[in-house]
Amino acid sequence: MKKPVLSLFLVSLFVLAVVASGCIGGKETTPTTTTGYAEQIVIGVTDKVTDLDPANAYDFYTWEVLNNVMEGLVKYKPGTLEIEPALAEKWEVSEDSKVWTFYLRKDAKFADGTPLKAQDVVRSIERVMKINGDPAWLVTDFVEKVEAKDDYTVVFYLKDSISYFLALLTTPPYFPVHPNYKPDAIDSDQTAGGAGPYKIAKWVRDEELVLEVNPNYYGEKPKTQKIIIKFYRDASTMRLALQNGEIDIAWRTLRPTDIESIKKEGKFSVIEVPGGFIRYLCLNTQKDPTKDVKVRQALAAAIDRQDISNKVFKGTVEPLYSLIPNGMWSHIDVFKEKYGDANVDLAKKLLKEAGYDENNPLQIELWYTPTHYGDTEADLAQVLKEQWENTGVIKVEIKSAEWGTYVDYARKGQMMVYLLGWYPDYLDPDDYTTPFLKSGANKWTGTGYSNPTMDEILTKAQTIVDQKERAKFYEQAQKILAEDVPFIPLIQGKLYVVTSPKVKGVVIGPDMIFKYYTLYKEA
Amino acid sequence: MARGVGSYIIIRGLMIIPTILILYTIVFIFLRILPGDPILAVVGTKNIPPEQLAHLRAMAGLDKPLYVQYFDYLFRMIRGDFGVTLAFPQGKPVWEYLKLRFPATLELTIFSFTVSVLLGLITGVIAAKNKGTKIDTSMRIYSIVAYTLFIPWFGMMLQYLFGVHFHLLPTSGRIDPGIDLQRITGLYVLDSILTGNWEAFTSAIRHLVLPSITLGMVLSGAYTRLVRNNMVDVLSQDFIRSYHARGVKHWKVTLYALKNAFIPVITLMGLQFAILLGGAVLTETTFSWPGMGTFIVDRIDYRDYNAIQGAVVFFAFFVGLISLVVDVIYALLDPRVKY
Amino acid sequence: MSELLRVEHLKKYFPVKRSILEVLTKKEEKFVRAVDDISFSIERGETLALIGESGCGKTTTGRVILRLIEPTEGKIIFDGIDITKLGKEQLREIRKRMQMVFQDPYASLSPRMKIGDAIAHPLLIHGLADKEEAKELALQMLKRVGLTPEDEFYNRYPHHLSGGQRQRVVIARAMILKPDFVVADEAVSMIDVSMRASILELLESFREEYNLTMLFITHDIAVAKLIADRIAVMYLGKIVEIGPTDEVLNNPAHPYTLALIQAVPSIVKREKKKMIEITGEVPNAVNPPSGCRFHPRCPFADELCKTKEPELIEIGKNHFVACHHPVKD
Amino acid sequence: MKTIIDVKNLSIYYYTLAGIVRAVENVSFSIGEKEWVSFVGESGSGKSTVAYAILNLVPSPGKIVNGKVVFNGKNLLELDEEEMRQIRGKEISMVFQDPMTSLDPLRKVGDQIAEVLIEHGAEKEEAFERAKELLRMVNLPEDRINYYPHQLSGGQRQRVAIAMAMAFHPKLLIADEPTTALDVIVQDSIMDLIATLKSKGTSIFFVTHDISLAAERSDKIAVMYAGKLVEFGKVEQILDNPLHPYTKALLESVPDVWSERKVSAIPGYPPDLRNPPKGCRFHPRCTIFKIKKELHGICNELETELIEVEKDHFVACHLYRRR
Amino acid sequence: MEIITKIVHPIFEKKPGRGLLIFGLAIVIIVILMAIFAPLIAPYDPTKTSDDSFQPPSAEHLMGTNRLGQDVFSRIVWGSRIVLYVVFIATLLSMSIGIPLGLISGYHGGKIDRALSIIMDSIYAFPALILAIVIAVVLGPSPINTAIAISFVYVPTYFRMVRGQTLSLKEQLFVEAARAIGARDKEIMVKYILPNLAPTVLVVFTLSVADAILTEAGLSFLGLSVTPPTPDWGYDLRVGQPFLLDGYWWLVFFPGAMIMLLAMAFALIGEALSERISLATR
Repeated sequence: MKKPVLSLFLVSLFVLAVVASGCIGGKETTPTTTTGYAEQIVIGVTDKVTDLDPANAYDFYTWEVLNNVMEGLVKYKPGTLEIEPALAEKWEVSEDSKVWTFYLRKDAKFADGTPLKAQDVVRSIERVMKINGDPAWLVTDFVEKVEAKDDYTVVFYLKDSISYFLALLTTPPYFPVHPNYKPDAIDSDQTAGGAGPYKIAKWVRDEELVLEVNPNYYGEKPKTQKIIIKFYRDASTMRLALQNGEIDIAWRTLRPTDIESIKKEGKFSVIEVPGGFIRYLCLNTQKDPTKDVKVRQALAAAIDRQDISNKVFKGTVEPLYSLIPNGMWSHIDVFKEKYGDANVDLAKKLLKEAGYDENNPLQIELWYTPTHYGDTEADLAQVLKEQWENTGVIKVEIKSAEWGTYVDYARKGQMMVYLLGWYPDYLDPDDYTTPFLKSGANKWTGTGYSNPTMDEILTKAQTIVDQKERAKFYEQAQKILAEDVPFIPLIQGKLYVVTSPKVKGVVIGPDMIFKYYTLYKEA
Repeated sequence: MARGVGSYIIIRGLMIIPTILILYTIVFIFLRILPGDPILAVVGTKNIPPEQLAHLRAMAGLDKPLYVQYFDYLFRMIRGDFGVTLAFPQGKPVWEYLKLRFPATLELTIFSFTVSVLLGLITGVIAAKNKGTKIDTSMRIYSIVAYTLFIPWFGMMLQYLFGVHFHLLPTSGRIDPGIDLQRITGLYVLDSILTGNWEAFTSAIRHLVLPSITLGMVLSGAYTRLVRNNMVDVLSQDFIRSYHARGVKHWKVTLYALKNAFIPVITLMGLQFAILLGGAVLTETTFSWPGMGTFIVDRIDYRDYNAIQGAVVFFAFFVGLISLVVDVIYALLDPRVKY
Repeated sequence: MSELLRVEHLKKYFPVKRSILEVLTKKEEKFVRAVDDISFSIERGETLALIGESGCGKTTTGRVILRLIEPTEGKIIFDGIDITKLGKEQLREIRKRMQMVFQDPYASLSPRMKIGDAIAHPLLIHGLADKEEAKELALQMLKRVGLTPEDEFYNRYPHHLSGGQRQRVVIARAMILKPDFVVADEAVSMIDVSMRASILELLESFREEYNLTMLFITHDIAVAKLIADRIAVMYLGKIVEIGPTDEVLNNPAHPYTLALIQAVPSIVKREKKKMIEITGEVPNAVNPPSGCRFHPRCPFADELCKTKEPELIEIGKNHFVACHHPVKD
Repeated sequence: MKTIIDVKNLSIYYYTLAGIVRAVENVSFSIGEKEWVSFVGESGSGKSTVAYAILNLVPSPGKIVNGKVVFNGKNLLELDEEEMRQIRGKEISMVFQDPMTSLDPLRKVGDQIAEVLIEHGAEKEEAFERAKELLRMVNLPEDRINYYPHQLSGGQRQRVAIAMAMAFHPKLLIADEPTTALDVIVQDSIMDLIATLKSKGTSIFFVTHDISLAAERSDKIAVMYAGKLVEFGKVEQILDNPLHPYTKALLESVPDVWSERKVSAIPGYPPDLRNPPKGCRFHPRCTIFKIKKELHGICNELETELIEVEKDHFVACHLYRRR
Repeated sequence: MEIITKIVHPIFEKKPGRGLLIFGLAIVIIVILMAIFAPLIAPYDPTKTSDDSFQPPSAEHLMGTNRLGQDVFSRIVWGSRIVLYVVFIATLLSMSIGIPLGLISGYHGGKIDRALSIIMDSIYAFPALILAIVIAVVLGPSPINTAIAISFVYVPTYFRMVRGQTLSLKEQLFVEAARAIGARDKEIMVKYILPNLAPTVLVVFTLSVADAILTEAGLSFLGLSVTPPTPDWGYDLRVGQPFLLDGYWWLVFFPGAMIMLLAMAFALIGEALSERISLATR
């Protein structure tokens, strides 16, 4: 008697609510242009645009947006690692590769029609150096000064010979910005942008970003007039929105399991893009018990990367056996060669040598941070714990800290074994080795790793221009890495773009940046 | 009389100040006693040299002694300045964020509040009128069940049912993408009415349905209970019986009873509003609602001191304001209250 | 007979609660003059009844005398000691000798304390007995006040008892210390008519046994007549008339006393002539009327009454009245 | 004398969770025109419940299980809600015990008075004029119509309540302990007011626990004990020649300013009405029953009946059964 | 002791709310037993992963398996430990701070009372969950820290209730009577006021436990309560949420149902108790 009354009441309440809202009605139709393409495409993301100022933005998703509303002197050809001219038509390099001269296109204009000249480039770069924000080091570490020879000629004077300077030039700190940007302060909500294919039409922080075609763009006009980016707090609401038809594209980042089941369902196209994003364990080389290289090696040996990929990531990632990602030149599977996967016997042997056995097991504290790398992180920690404990000689305690604390602990070297991840700043083996393995440069990792041989190899690799020569040094470095084990590479991420079947033209290169201007949606 | 009310409001308003100070102090202390700071959270795993780190810290004013930081921020607040964000993005006025996020929460709270009060009144009066019967028991069980509904769970069920399964209502966000709505107050429903944008209006309302039912339903339990008990109480009082004895019509007596029963409910409303804002965190999380709750949760991850302090103080101020309004309404409605 | 208690110029003013606004605007603090300069004394073994309407200050007087609330001014001399000057511990000592029976038997017992424990507790507080002895004495006391079987009653809680039974418990608790002096505040007014007599009888029996001195506070003149040796009539914080019971009841001198007596319904004297007509209600004690406080309601009031406050003057043996125009037969 | 109201065999039970309380059992009486009848008894004797039953307002969980209330030839208990409403406040009005709670605290006194008039057909302006007039009649200044109840003293509120009761010159006024919460002098003036009402032709049903108060102005007194009417008669009959042992004991227990006799309590306690004693409900406390052995087996077995012992003097006691 | 027997004894007496009380108590007792005998009841190691992920409920896995192939039923059983542990520690902590402070503050009044009242009112008026989140994040995830965070926001609840009750009890005649017989302040507080607070404290206790269960679940839903693989209902609900879309309802249904059932059980007990108390005082 009691229950029916109650449930009847509840049900009728919902019915009322739904009928009421149903009567009000929703909108379904998207306006189309005469070209036969939909006028707008809605992209959902769980990332955030932090700062529309390239002088301060230093996260992947914001860089992606900046790449769509701005352009540098050079850019990657969509879908490749090949560098092609952008705002600069051509360039020259001095003998010692210390002086780089760029010749700008004469038809480059900002979104509001203001012509873009060499002085704008110089102003923008000097602005980055002056503000000295988070990503400023990408300029300040390399560039001595920059000059405008005339309205269309820019000259960079570098501190050292840098073989990969063009790769650096593709990063947002080098993008020329509209004169509206405050000259000496961070301008987070500035929507004037640069000279990219799109311009920002509307910007409501953490809610939506509307991009419209830049009418003054020198190049080919994008097929889609309007790109709307919706910001979601988490993957599940984004997925709901996708299935609800609220968004056309679900981009960064759905969960592995979402990808798996969307694939199974088959209603959406799932586009897979290899990514340069790597995950690895840091081992503290200064503190007991991971101070002992044998312990570190044992930990490396006991890991089963395939199991991790299957259980935690449902096969949406690749196992990684080196810090240099798969597919990048000079990569070798050093850890696979040296330890293999789930090599419990080897791990036990090494631990025995280090003085641990079943009665005196190795006690490990494994740290992770719960939100920064998405919610698979806790599962990753659980599976690692299980793999290590399978040896019977290791006991693992899992600990976690919020990102702000976590980074502090890491920098101070207070954690024993901890999970971190790396998005490259520029696509070169150097960016996957020097920050980790070179004394001083790797201070932020908190592993305290230092090996003079390694330092020497990395310094040499940086200055040599010839790629084959450099590759040899990086191979050497990877072998030492596998021997010393200050880091254990685990997996390499892949990126997934899930789109409604009508959406075409998804092109994402190894730089992992989604260029919206190739997108179109069939009406 | 009018002047009395005026000064009452002012003095009652002044009492919000200690509340704000206390909460600011608590939050300040909790944020600083433990490791981690916003600069590191931003820099994260990037390869930034220590000098650059120190520079960034100094820029944010984090190199100063704690008491200086405490009073600096306090004096800023007095001038109405909540400082700038310290992480992701840095240097953006916290006030800008509050202006952006707060209306979202306010809109959600207002609708949820309405849902909860209406539900509570209806169920409470039904229960009281049928005191001691099975209907009464059902309503009481409803109040307990509603009170113990776990917001994310309930929200998910609604999302699944009305969003995914029946495809009736949007499950997240505040408005359909691509609808161009001029932002005036930040309350989308209000803005769309002000600008006569009916497409935006329906869209905003549709987005509000599920979250406000979730939150409103959970909070209605307390009202059901209180309205019922007050109503039972009032109905048993002599003056109700004497209304009947004087031959006053039945429905009128019910109305008078309701008015009397409603007065204590007003007091609850002030307190409920605080709970409502708390519940909004979970609701906002579940429905991807870009409000204050999610803002605070996000900012905490980055140890964004200024943003958290600012948000908490702002919240405290708002809660104080609501309880002030409630008190004033109470004083105006109940002739027995003196001010 | 000797004097046991003397009250001199006793005053108790309660500050009127001011709103925050009033405090901030420094609005003058106001007082309710609950007891405004009263003096009287009670002989050993005597019962004085304090009568008056609600709000006249009679209950406050009782509580101030036991220093349950602090007097604003004046002396309370108990057996030669001015108890207004006593410290906390000394006061506790003297409380062994001064007890109180409260009006509301429902509220004056802790609902969570067994009645036996409630009766025994005073002994334990004052260290007059150990637990066993206290229990024994409490059992005896229960029997003495007629709550038998006593061992069964000992373990009951107040809500199991009727009002009359509870009042017996309250009396037992007050009497277990064998006090010299008891303030009985409306001790029977909340008890059903049919029970009142038995409670009065019980009090009377203790009075005889212990040679109790009693201040009996009541609004019911009929009850006062039954139990009191003398009667004091209070009006708005003042004693307006005081004298031997029969004298006051038969020859009331103050118009107010007269009005009060006339208003009391009686079975014996059903048809009564109105000799005095008083109007209105008791004024506010915050701003009492000038002169004689009764003058706005008094049919005999003249200019003198409005300006000059009358003092208590003796008009018969031990019969005092504070009136410029006392009623004469 | 014309009978205004005739109550027959009224029984009212309270269906509480702890059991059925037989609050009123088989009570019959009648009130004549311009007659003041006082119902006297201890708390819980059922006197107030009878009062409520006349207006069919017995509070839940009470239920009238039996009986008739005949007024103007109609059984009030059988009227529908609207018919009853027309009688309430117009032909029969009621004044409650606690003036502090019997007025709506949120509404002005004037609104509440005027409402009675409006509810029974008066125009608004006329109603407010009449409200002022009524206030004057109960010796309150007119401006009190703009006061809220909390601004008035207890006595003043009771005057307001009486003013409302007087609105239509009711045939019957039910007054449920209207002076219990008031001081003697105020009590006296309220009693005077009720007496004025009576002089204008209203019969009074007066409930009190204080028999001396009943003694003063009543024409008849009805004594109730444990839900039963034990004695009913003219004032002189009851007070000067009480028949029922309970009435006698009650009279002896009341202190009186003008009497020199000693008071004595009634032994024992009133019974629990969930489980009333068999036979006469007073027998466990009855001194005569204790002394007279021959009554054993009668008083504690047989129900009592109200019998007219002399003209207008009824008593329910086995001592008078055979006469 | 007497209070306990007084409360326990009449549970089965036929009084209003008996059904609610028995139902609530039954659930609470079942969950407590579940927590105590978790190793015996749970058929699997709750942290053991397997390749059998997303198995629907079956005889083998009563409540199915989750994304890592862990047995949901075992996790539910073990999860009861965390909830009870956190909630009881939190409630005890807040009671042992809130009650004495409230008692002293209410009884003695004065400046300390005013200061404490302002502080407690401020905390009370602020959205509890948000404050708990701030504290929980700062302290880091562990059951004891969660308990501290929760207890912090419930201290004012007890304080206010005890202070308010003390203020009104202080004015009660029986307290004055106690002073009249010469009782000291301490004796009055302990022997006269405290026992009379007990019933209300009990009701507030059950209700605040119900509330704390939801707060704990809320915190762990936001990932602030425990570190995996520790089984915890709120956390399991959170990680199960995304799979609702795939029809793996058991991942969300069971943890959510347990949270609400347990909270409801306490709320029912509180409701029944408060009804009895209001009956007893009437």
